[in-house]
This record gives sequence, structure tokens and C-alpha cells, in this order.
Amino acid sequence: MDAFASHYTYWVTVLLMAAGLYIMIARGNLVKKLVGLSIFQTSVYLLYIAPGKLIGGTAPIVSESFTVYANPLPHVLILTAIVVGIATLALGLAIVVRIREAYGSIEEDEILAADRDGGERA
Amino acid sequence: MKRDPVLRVVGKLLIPYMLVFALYVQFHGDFGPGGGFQAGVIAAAAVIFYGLIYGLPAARRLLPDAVVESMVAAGALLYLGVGFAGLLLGGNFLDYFVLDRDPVAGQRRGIFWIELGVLITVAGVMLKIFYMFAGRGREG
Amino acid sequence: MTFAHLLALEVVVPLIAAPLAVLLRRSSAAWAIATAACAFSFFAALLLAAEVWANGPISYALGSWDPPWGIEYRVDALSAFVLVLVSGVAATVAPYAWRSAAAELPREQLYLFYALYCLCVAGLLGMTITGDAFNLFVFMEIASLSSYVLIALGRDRRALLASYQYLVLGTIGATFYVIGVGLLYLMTGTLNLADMAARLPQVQETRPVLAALAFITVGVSLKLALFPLHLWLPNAYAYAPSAVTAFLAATGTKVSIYVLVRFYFGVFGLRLVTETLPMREILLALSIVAIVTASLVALWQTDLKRLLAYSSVAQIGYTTLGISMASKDGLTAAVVHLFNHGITTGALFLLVGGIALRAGRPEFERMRGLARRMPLTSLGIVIAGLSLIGIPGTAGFVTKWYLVLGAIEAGRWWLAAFVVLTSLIAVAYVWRFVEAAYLSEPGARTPERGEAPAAMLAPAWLLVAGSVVFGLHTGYSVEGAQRAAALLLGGAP
Amino acid sequence: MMAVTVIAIILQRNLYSVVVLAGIYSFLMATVLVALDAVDVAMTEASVGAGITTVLLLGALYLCGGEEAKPMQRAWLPLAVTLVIVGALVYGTLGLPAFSDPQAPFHTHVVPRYLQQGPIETGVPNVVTAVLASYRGYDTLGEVIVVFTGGIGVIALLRRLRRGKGEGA
Repeated sequence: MDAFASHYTYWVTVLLMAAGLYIMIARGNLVKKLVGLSIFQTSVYLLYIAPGKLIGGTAPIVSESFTVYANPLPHVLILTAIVVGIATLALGLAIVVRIREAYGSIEEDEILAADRDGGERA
Repeated sequence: MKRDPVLRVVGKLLIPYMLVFALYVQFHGDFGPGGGFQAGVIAAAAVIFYGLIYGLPAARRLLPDAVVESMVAAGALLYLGVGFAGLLLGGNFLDYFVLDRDPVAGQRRGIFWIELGVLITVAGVMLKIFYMFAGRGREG
Repeated sequence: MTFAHLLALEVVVPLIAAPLAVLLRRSSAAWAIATAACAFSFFAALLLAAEVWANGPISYALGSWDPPWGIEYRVDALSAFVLVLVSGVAATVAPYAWRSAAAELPREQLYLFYALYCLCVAGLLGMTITGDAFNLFVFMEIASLSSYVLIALGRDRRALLASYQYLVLGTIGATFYVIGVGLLYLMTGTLNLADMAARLPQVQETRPVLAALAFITVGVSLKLALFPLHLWLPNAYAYAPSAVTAFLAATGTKVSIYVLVRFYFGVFGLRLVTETLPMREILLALSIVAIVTASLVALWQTDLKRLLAYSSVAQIGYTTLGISMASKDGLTAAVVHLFNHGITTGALFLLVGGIALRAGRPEFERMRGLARRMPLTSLGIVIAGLSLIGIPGTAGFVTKWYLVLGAIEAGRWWLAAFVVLTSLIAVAYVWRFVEAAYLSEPGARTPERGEAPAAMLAPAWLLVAGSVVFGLHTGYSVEGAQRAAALLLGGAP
Repeated sequence: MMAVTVIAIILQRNLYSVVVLAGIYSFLMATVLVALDAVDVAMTEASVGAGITTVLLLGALYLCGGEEAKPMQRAWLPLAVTLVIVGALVYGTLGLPAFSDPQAPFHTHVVPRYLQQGPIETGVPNVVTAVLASYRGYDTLGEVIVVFTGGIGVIALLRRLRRGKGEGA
């Protein structure tokens, strides 16, 4: 039970990650896949940030009234990761919009079928 | 949505505060949470808000596409420029110590300019993406 | 300015070229900037490589913060080797893009194309040169995001779907990589690769480290298209603009292989990778399957670009085969194959781009009797194809030679025989081109117009010549690879 | 709560609801991050995850239409893949230091210098800003370049071309 309490945050992370990944692999809708992708990425944030917290600590803004701070390095890394995530999402959506215009659909299987039928026109 | 007087008034009232808040987040980032990225997002949100209320063409008149595209590039260039400044003044790339006689003041100066670079690029990109998506729907 | 600044400039110059290209908005100016930046990087990489050969690794602290607090750039024998390959190919493809991209892309997008090209180059160079695990991720994303767009700019609508699939799989790969790095960080408290390697033995064989190894392997394998995670690659290569395909095929997966090798031998260490986990056996098995299936699938393609894309998957198999031997000859083979296959495949895709320009899609149907209409292009493809097979006198032979040596040294005769036998499949698919281009009469769909423009032929032939020169005169490439291999094996704790 | 939201996202087939749920998810995530003392990250996650992402998704849905066609049939393979990965992660995390253990390596190596020297060396009391902009300033440069890449990528993909290019334009 001790192991459970001390690793609880990790398991939340894992659960979220699994959900995101599942959406991504199992769903055929291109937009929903991207939502899954961003959930998957978000879950990683917790993996980095949660261990950095120290109980009784405070946010890493140094002042004289505190001595214990959360670990700032993961925060920096995750800020970068969030930015990377949003850039990826924006690009992905832009591609989906183009796919929609080219194929008239955003369902993966319909698009693949369309390619098999009319694959010849370049 | 364009003709709704409530929205127009609320928008007029809110947008300046959003921009001020963006600046606060930008320059207060040294002491509290915040920084160039968050400020850029908020600033872009202010303009996007404006675009939603007054229509995309109005927003485009306020900040034309060419300006936004230049912002996208200029912010990145500013950041890289700070890096080169460190190089030219005898330090390594992105060395802020050499930007001022006092190393700590140099650091602060370096951080100030690169955060500004971040602000410009992020605001530019967010706006540009909004223009692209919104514009595509309108014409198509 | 001292010499060490070249480390930063190597990456920063292409980086700064991108926003400049966007600001200028003129495609000719953007092209000039991109070409100049790539040429500069190539020159800087050569200088760095010479310096590393003479005086050993160079380290550079960005922002003057000492590692592990700041981010470190570090060049050693291995990364110098990859830097030369990436920047060299970049500098060759850039002039080619002048005609090729202009023909395949709308004019309004050209300056963006060059900006993205610069970003992609800078991203790959940054991945190679950095000594920091998280910085590697950031540059990996720069390279990936720009390549997604570059692929999506292809003319065919299937390019969009290929790019989307690549985006999803690539992001999963990158996220896996981040998870792996996160676990390593939690165990060691550092992100600097060298520091990490120094601190790992204390926590070796703990579960998070093993999991980190697994996640980084899977993540990077997605990027390098190791079988069976290669599904994104053939479509992406087949439908991207020609210049992009040539550049990515010659460099993109190669840099990922470099990252894998760097982590295996430079961070985790040989003992952990080969003894605690059965990584060698897994890699060996996957490589063999990759070589056989991808080569066979390549045989059935009706389109030369797709054929070459599957062939690339097979060639990646040869590289990972070399890594799985984890011996001096095996690693030499792997590293030298990065280089040899890089220039060979670059040459092939560049030449195919010329065919695409004249014939539309490079389908075999449209290449009947091509040798009469486009003699130089056809000849180039045949020569580079010979190198792909590994005929003596070409660069591809050097790789196969060291692979066979490594296999025999390990006492695995069957593996040596396997390498030779699978080359026969390569003979078969290269033969398909010969049959179409040389032994058939021109058909109705064979292009009427003649040779590809000189601006496209010249860079392509430069690489073709390279794949012969480095086959006959193996001094630099093999010695560089041997030094890299020695470094990897010696540097392991 | 986050778990509930995520499961709702999986089950929901109307994409507009998915988007709204994703926004809720981001706000919850931001709350959790505040609880974990990561205020900078929380602020970014709230503005990006709940703000920009939602706007982007809605914009894209407006262009694409919002119903997911049908549930996929072959749900077992993805489930299996997911479970394998979950297994690997649980296996990995079991060996990690316990929550809030100040002796863990990542609290004792590298970071103390940031916390103790950071404000002195850079003159900035917010250590996150100090690390972000100075110690690891090059990462942030990379981040800006990523945003820049994303931006010009979207421009390249969505710009309307003057002459139509067959499909796509």
C-alpha cells in the first residue's frame, strides 16, 4: 500500500497516457486522433512535474520567506514541451483541413478507400 | 455577431486591458509567473477577440497579414540577434554576461530582449494561424 | 572570434537564414540565402571534422554556462562524421532545388519552402551536435515539424495523408523519447549526455533505466523507420517534392540512427544494452526481417520512387544489423553505411526527381526506353544502383565488406551469407529499371523532352561520383567511421 | 476527474463535445499543476491548452464538419498495444523515487545551483524564468524556432494560391 501512495501520481500519468494513445490508434477520425495526441503529450507533463514537488515547498520564485522550492528545471522543460505540442497540433490541423478539402472526408478508412479507387490521377 | 452592441462595448472595454495584462505578464515575468510566451498568447488573444467581434476584415485592417508575417520572422531574428551580440562582444553564443559591464545587469538585459523576441514571434504566429484558419472558412 | 564558435555557427547560420528568407519574401533571395547557409555549414563541418581528427573532441558551452547547468555542444569523431554528411547533402540539394522546387511548387510558396528547408537542415545538425538530451528533443521537433510541411507540399493529394501519418507517428516517437529522457532525468538528475553517462552506473539496472532504454529505443526507431515501425516512410518519400525526398532520405533517418547509437553506446553503455537486455538479438532479428521484407516489397512497386523508398527501409536494416554486432567492424559498417547510403540514395532520388520533372510520376510504364531520351540520368541511376547493390568499386561495397567481416569475426557465417544473398534482391530491383530504360522501346507515355536541366543533373552527378569515389578511395570515409566506432566502444563505461 | 473527462472524450463521438471536454481537461490539468507548485506551467497550460487549442480545434471543425462517422471495429489491437506500453511504464515508474523525496537525485544534482545561485547570477528571482531564458536559453531559442516553424508551416499549407492547382487549392 505504501508503494501505491508514493507512486500515485505516476499512475495517473500512465492512465492518461494510455487513454491518449488509445484514442490515437483506435480512432479513425483525423481530428480526434489529434486530440488524443495532445492528451498523450499532456500526460507527459505530469510525469516530469509531479516528482519535482516537495511537500511543504513552494513555487520556485525565490524570496526570503521560503526555503523549500519545487524543482524548477522540469517546469522549464515542460514549458518548451507545451509549445512544441501546440505547434504540432496547429500543423496537424492545417494538414487535416487540406485533407478535408482534397478528399471531402476526415475519416481515415474513407480516405484510404478513395485513394484505392482514384489513385491514378496525379 | 458584428452588430451586437453589448459585445462591441464589452470588447472595447476589455481589449485594452488584455493588452495591458499581456505587457504586465511580459515584464513581470522576472518576479512572478509569466514571460514572453504567455504574454504573446494573451496579446494574440486580444486581437483574436477583436477579430471575432468586429469581423476578420477589421482585424486584418488593424494588423495586416504582411505585418504579422514579419512579426513571426522578426521575433526569431531578435532572439538570434541577441545570441550574435553575445558572440560579437567576445563571449559565447547567447552569452549575456558580456552585454553589460556588470555581468548581472548583462543577464537581465539579455533576458529582457530574448523575452521580447519570444513575445513577438508567439503573438505573430498565433495571430497568423487564426487568420489562416478563419480566412479559409470564409472564402471556401 | 575563435575557432570554437564554429560549433554554434554550424547550426545557427541555417537557423538565422530561415527568418531572413521569410522576411525577404522573394523566392530567388530565399534560395540564395538557403544555399549560402548550407554551403557555410558544410564548410564549417569540414573544418570541425579536421580539427576533431587532429585534436580530439571539442565542447562549447552555449550562453557560457558550464555543462551540466547550461547546454553543451559537443563534436567528436562520430558527430563530426554525421555533420559532414548532413551538411554536405544539404549543400548539394540546395542548388538542385532551384529548378526542381520551382517546377513542383507554386511560386507563392517557394520562399517558405526554402525557409523550411533551412529549418530542417538546422534541426538535423542541431540533433547531431548537441550534448544535451532535451535540447536534442527540441531540435528533433524543429527537424520533424519542418519535414512534415515539406512532405505535405508535394503535388499529389496523397502527400497530405502521408504527411499526416508521419506527423502522428513522428509525434508519438518524439513523445516516447521525452518519456525516456524524463525517466533518465528522474534517476540521474541531469540532462547532459556525458554527465548522464557518468552518473548512470550508480543506478544501473534499476527499472526506470531499463524502461527508459525501451522508450528511447521505440521512440527513435519510429523516427528512423526501423521495421516494423517504418509504415510512414514509403508514402512520405514517394509523394514529397523530389528535393525533399532526396534530402530526407539521405539525412533524416541517418540522424535518428546516430541518436540511437549515441544513446546505446554513449549513454547507456555497452554492458547495459547488450547484456542486461537482449537488445542485440532484437535488433538483429528486426534488421533481418526488415532487409528481406522491404527488399521483396520493393520488387513489386510500379513506381521508381516508391521502390527506392522501400529499398531505403531495407538499407536501414543493414545499418542496424551493423549496430547489433556491437563490434568494431560492425559499427564501422554501420557508420560508413550512413555515409555511403546517404550519398547513394541522395543521388538516386535526385535523378528520379529529374525523371519526375519530365514524365510526371516516375512510373516504370513511363520509363520505357528512357535511356535514349535521358541518357545521363539513366546512366547515373544505374551507377548509383550498383552502389546500392554493393558491387566492388562502389561505396555500397565498402559497407557490405565490413558487415561480412564483422559477421565472420563473430563466427556467424550464415549472417555473412545472408548479407551477400540479400544483395541479389537488390540486383533484381535495380534490374527492373535497366529493363525498362535500356531494353524497352520508348512507349507512348515516355517523356518526349530530353535530359533534365543541368542545374539538377550537376548536383545529382556530384553524388553519383561520390558514391564511386568513396568506393575506390576509402581513406576518409572508412577511417572516419573506424574512429567513430573506436570512440563508441572505448567510450562505453 | 481528469480520468473521467478523458474517458468521456473516448466515448463521445460528437467532435464539438470532444473539443469542449478537451478544454475542460486542460483546465483540470492546469489546476493540478498549480497544486504541484508549477505556476508558470499552469499558466501556460491554461492559456494554450484551454485557450488556443480550443480555438484551433473549433476553427478546424468549422472547416471539416463535426461528426465522427462510426466506431472502429478492430479495437483489440490498439488496446493490446496500449496495455503493453502501460505495462512498460508501470514497470518503470515502480523503481522511481517516492513522491516528494528531497533526497532523490534530481533534487540534489544540478538543480541546487539554479535555486541558490540563480537569482544572484542572473538577477531574476523567478528561477523558472532564469533557467528558461538564461541557463537553458538555447532551448528556448529552439522553442521559438519551433513556434516559428509551426507558423510558417501553417502559412505554407493554408495559403490560398492564385492559380488553382488541381485538387487541394
